[in-house]
Amino acid sequence: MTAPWPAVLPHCCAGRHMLLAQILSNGLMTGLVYVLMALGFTLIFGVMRIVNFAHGELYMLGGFATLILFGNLGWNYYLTVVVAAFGVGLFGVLLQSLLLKHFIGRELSGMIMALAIAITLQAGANIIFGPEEQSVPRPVTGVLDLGAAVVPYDRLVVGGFTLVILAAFWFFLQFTRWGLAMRAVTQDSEMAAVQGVRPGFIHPLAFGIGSLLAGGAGALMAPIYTIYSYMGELPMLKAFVVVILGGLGSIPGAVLGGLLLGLVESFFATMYSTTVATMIGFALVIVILIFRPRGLLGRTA
Amino acid sequence: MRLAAAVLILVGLAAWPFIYDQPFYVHMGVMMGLWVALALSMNLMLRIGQLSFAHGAFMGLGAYASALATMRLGIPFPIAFLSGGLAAASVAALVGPIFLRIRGVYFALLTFAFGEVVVLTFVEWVEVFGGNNGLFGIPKPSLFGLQMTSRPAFYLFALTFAVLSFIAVRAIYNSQFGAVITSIDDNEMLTRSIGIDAPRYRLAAFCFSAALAGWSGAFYAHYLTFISPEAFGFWTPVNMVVINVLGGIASPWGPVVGALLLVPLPEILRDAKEYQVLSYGILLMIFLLFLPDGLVGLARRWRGRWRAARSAEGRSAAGLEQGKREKRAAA
Amino acid sequence: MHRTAIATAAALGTLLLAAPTYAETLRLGVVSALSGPGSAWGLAVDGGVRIAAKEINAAGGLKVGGKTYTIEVTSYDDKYKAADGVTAATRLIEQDGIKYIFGPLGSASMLAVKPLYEQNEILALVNSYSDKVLDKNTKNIYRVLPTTREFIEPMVKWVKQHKPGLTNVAVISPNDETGWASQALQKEYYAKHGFKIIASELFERSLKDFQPLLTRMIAAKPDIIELDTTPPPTAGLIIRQARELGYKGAFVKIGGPGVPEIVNAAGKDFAEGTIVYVGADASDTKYKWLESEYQKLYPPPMNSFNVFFYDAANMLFESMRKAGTVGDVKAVRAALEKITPFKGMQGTLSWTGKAYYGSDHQLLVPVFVGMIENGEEKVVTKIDQ
Amino acid sequence: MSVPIIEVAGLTRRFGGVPAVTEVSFTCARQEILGIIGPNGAGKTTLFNLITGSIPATAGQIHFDGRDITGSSPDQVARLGMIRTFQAATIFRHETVRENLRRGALFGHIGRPSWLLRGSVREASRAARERAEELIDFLGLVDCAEQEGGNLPYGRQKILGLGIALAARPKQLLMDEPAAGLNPAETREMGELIERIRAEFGIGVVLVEHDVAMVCRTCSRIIVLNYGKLIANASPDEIRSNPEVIEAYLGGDVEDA
Repeated sequence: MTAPWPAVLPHCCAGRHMLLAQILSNGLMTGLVYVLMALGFTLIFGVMRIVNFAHGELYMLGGFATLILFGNLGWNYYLTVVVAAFGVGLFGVLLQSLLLKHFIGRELSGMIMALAIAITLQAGANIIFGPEEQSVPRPVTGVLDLGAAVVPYDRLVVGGFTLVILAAFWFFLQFTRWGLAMRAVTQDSEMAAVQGVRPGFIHPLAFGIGSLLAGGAGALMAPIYTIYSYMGELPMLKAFVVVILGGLGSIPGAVLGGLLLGLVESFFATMYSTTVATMIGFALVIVILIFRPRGLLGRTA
Repeated sequence: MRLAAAVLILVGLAAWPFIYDQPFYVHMGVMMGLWVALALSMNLMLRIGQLSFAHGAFMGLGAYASALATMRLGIPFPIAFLSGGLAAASVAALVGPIFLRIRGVYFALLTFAFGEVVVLTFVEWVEVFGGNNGLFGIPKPSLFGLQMTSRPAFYLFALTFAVLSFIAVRAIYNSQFGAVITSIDDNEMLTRSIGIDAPRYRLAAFCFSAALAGWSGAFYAHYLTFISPEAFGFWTPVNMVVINVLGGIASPWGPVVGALLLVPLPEILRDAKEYQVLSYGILLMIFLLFLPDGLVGLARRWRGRWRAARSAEGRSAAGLEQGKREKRAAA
Repeated sequence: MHRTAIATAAALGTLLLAAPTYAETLRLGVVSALSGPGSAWGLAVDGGVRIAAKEINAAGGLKVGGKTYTIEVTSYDDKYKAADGVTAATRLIEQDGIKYIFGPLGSASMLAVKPLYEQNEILALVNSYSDKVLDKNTKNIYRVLPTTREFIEPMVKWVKQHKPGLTNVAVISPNDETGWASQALQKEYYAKHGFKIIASELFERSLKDFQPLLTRMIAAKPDIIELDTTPPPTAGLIIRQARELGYKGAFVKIGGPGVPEIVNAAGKDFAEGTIVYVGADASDTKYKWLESEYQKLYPPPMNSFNVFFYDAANMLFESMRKAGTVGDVKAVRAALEKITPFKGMQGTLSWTGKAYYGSDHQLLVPVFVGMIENGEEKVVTKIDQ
Repeated sequence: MSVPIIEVAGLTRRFGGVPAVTEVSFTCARQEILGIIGPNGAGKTTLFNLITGSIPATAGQIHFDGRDITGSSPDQVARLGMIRTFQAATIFRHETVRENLRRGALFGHIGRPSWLLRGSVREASRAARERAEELIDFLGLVDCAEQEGGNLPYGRQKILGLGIALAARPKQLLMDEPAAGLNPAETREMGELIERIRAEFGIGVVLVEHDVAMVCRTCSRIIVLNYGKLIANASPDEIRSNPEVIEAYLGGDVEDA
């Protein structure tokens, strides 16, 4: 572990505010991706009461879609992200109606089924794409220098896309009939059913949108890091922490939790080490699950 | 008559490594023994309706405790081995009272986070746990000065360990303690209303289950002679659950059958490396969808023991939720 | 090697020569990371041995002691993990009855299987950067790949001469046995040659987001970021993220070659000018032949590990010819120790290591200083040792 | 009369400021059958849950058999001998009738895991089997002893629920709406059963009930709650003529009890 932070930066005490600005920008950018992942995860749990362990693998499918479409076939990057997201979304609908449909409300068996899907998808990708880490040429390069902090353009693109997706998702929830139905099911599935909300339609839709969000995140992040079969494990972990922080099933909670975790991790990882930051993430989860299981904004479980 | 048959099978199981001395299959036998014990420890958790992802960490605690006791404190193997289980159980006793208040999916997520923190401690605290490199040169088990190096001897140790674990868990289920924890999972409110201190029983089950995982860890450490943190991560409890689901949760035979089926799978498919994991996933899906009671549940139904099957089904994977629904309805 | 049933649990047990060495086939074993993070190097180890064996078989087989042997290579994947390493080695030694094994690649696996190799008197040609692999009573294990210790001094000297203005060095290495050992060497030799170590970091192998770590490191204003034994794809990520954070200084990577992966992950422009340790000169015609053979076996781009293990396999065959036997491991071992100086593919190879490790089981090979220019690995100079 | 088995003094419970039960005090003598009635929302069930320890009291004290049990947990209260039954038939649905009763008899003895280590467990499990047989006859469940609890008709499930409580050898029974979900014939049968329990086992009962007729028939004394306050505590006859009670029920049909 490196020393506490004042001693860490012997050379540039003047740069302290510079460093904080950089930490803030790093944290925001990472936080936005966490929000994208957590949103899909919490929507699926909120509507179907299933902890979607396969969420990381949906992210991976988005990544490999970018590898094929943008990397190999040379499509336009932005078109690739949209196609990848909707492709994974459709795949999610398929997964729900074929496999997960039988587990609604059965939390533990549902979780184990999600695990089974995760294992299968990851192994399948490993067979088709091989074990090595692959990269795609960078669609966006260059850096925006804000003086105090430096933000790579590709991170800005990811941030921009995420904001667009969040806005679209918020609009869908607030102003469309299905969005209203989905919020109702999240609050109280029995009551919603009584009001004529057909779960047979809302559940696949919810899982589809959740998958779309995860696929989109994967597609966006593919060029920034490398693409490999177990690339979904770490984002899955982060989605876990964020959703519990914000409150399982709470959509605003996922947004708040995502940004909060992004900033907290960025600060501790820069000041101390990534392992310390990860530990703090898990410690937060343990504390919250014990003292406030419904998280910061969640409704009573 | 049944006892005679059991003894015969046991003798057969014990003798074959000496007759048909194929080292690699003996290695398989040892790993099967290990995973039977691990799967049984998870079966206990599923029996109290609380799937735990911390059992990889408990296995690790047992492994490191026993390894460090023998390597650095010079404690003789038998005591070190026992201390492995006790170390895991005492940590379980420490966190149990708080964790066990939380139920179902939240408990799974909580134990997941706890497991990751424990593994991160193994990685970060390099002076004690050896960091990512783990510990090397863990002495082989030695009983009264006789060091166990030959593989068949290890196989015997594994066999006894697995059989003892099975007997212990089965005894628990058939005893009054078993009746209590089944009642708690079946209908906790009613069980408490007639005098059972449910949290304490659940804690006792959690500690024993952790101890069993700890002993398995100690066994694993002294068998492989080295351990590293990632062996105790998230995938170990996942495998325990897979074995239980495939074998059947309702009876202690489930983990045994599941382990005997699943442990050799990676080695049988050794040449098709990636297909091992794929087969794991697909098998799990098939069983969850079509055979929720696992192989043992299936066998029972074929043998027409309807009553046992029906009462067992009450606690099967499918039934895992019925208990919940009932509790919710009654609450 | 079969143990008779009555063998008690006594220590080593006698070496039973009843091993079923079929008259006509020589079986070689490989334990290496064929999948997972280290697979770029692991596959190269396996490829080198297989190409050498294919070449011999094509030329009518290995002629030793009046008999000709066709060579058969059996390889198992240790996924760069210690647990799988032991399982793989156990299978090779006890089930397949193999006496000559190449690998494992990773330090964790190597230290785990070391007792197995010594107990079963397996002639093992390994790599693994850890300096715990060889010690004074190592009998059967030979390292055929230069570790950081063998090539760091010539590299650092070259950097000192050709890059005079640079003084502050920051080192970044993986957080395990390999990383600890090599980072210590980096600090020692950079300091010895007048550089100033201003920061050193260890990272978990699964880490991808290096921004926090690099933000801290760049704030200390290094002139050189030494990437040490970081796996190539990750090294590429570090280079890109450092450039994005405004780092203008030089990158040096003394350890773990793999320019194609670095350029792939970092992008051509960011990787420009990176000084790398190169195991072999890629422009050499024999290297090109080896590369074409390798592409037939495995998809990922070839790297110099392939050359080392191609040479090591040929050294083993040559030792067998000199010893006139395949079954007698002791004789082959004795011949191997006297085989050098051996004409390798790109220079003479010789044994060393007594001074540091206690036994001359470490192979010394020529060092190539490389530079990444326009996305390509260009060999700047060759330093013979 | 001897020391009362239950003494409740100034018992109060507020849910977020809203008073559900306020300053309720009463006593219950040994072997007495005490009824608690009151219009909907009067706080009957809350009072019941306060006494059984299901919910903590905001203020006030509860003594059972001379001991202060305020704030004890349901299983502690049960182990002291005060066993409750539930409004809905609450039994082990997948176990046979005999096993249900056996568990009722046994669980009082092995309340805590440490008690399993005591020598008396073997003897206790034998006594539990005998107790189960005894109750199968007493409750008239001989014909369905081997059936699974879940398969019994609702009426008999409620009797089995009562049986489980009885198996635990209570010093005092607390029954939450024993007549709920029963038809008139079953209600009458339940009332007679309660009287037989007091006569043959000498166990007193406190019961919360909507069916005022059944309460007046069965109980020797009745407490009436209204808006969480105790407005009457007397014999059934006095209760019938008490103006406050009639007004509380707003013309509730008390006459034809």
